[in-house]
Amino acid sequence: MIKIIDTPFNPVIELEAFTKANSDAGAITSFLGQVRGETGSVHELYLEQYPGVTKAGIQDAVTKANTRWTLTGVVVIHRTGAMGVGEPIVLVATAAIHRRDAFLSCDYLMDYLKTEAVFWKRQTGAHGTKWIEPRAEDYKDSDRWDTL
Amino acid sequence: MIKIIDTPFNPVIELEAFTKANSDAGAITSFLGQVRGETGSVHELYLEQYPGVTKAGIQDAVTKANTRWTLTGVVVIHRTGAMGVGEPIVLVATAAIHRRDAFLSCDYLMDYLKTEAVFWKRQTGAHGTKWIEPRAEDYKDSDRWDTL
Amino acid sequence: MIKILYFGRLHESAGRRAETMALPEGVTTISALKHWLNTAHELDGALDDPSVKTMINQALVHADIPLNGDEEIGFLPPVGGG
Amino acid sequence: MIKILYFGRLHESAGRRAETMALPEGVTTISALKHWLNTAHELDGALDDPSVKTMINQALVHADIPLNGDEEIGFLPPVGGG
Repeated sequence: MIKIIDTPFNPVIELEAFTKANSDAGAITSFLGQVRGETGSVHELYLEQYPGVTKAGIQDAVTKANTRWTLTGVVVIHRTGAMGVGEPIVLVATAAIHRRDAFLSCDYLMDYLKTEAVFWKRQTGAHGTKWIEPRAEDYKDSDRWDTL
Repeated sequence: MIKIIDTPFNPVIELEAFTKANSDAGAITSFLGQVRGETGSVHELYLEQYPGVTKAGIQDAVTKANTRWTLTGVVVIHRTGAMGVGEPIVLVATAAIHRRDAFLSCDYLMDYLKTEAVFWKRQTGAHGTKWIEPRAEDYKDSDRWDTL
Repeated sequence: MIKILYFGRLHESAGRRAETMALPEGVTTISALKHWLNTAHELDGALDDPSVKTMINQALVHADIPLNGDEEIGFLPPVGGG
Repeated sequence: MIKILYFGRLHESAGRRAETMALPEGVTTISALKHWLNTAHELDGALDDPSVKTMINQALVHADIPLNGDEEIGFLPPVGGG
């Protein structure tokens, strides 16, 4: 299930539903990304999507993950709009029979979401407002998967 | 925080507390292990610890994780005693400023818990009761960390 | 009517997130439309920047495609993930 | 008194998880105790199996350590994680 929403979500409630739906999975890995304070300098993160295109890209990454690993369930929830420090941005959870499949697929999907997903990101902080470009470090993470 | 308990725990409630305590972390990775049905053949999993020794070993792994990665929080909850199919066995959650630190430390701790932790495991299923030896696959996972 | 969408920093440059219009007179291809919009919105050539991708009906285009006048056209600065 | 703990499959072989006893007469080291227990509980040498580790006061021992008679002694089959 893929949800892109412009209002706050509760990651714990989402994980509870996912865990219930995958109670026979054996292994569930989740990742929660929250807005970081960056030593107090960030006040707001704003994310913009291209409705349709952004979701299709995530769906494609989920399909690739399902092809590469044996999964019993995947959930991706991604916020858009304006978020304050500490607010959830993204939740990815993967369920599998085997632990490695759950870990690797969750890691893979997060790399996609943090580097290639169709989002534009604007940060407002003590030094004003700026659009954020991808970090070289994120590209390196994503490159890891080409050699698997 | 490390808890070894012989009664069922609710991973969602534990994760909620952990998430609240780490709301400025940026990245939270969690892994939940549940008793697998193995196509209906397992009825019960029984885990035995050596009180004191088992926890000291986990504490040592957590200390190593804290040395290797920059973490803002770690929680390990491990069941002992008799568990039915679908019951939570283990929950590990790690919080960090950066995504890679959260993923790698959670993966590392799970490898420790699944291969080296001081537990004895007895499985009861359609074919009777047997004590489980470590799988070669698990040792391979654990070996990965020696080369990092 | 064509629908034009400006994403990320482009919506600030263009002063709008979206606009709907008939194809301007004499504009029959995507490259001609980009040229027209660069001028009309004083974008200083931003739409021609090689880092800006163009989608027609939500599919990336690289060549100079003819337009019917009923397309959804998106202009995408580099995406950086969420 | 010494406290002896049998873990995993050993508690089934020994028919008990734990026992408390005075050091048997003539038994002054861990290897002598293992020999005595193997016989007393008909363990068929299970405690001497190289895969079985011995802990004295929760620390692994490899050598033949003298016993005071007040230790906690654990016999641990191979651990397999949780």
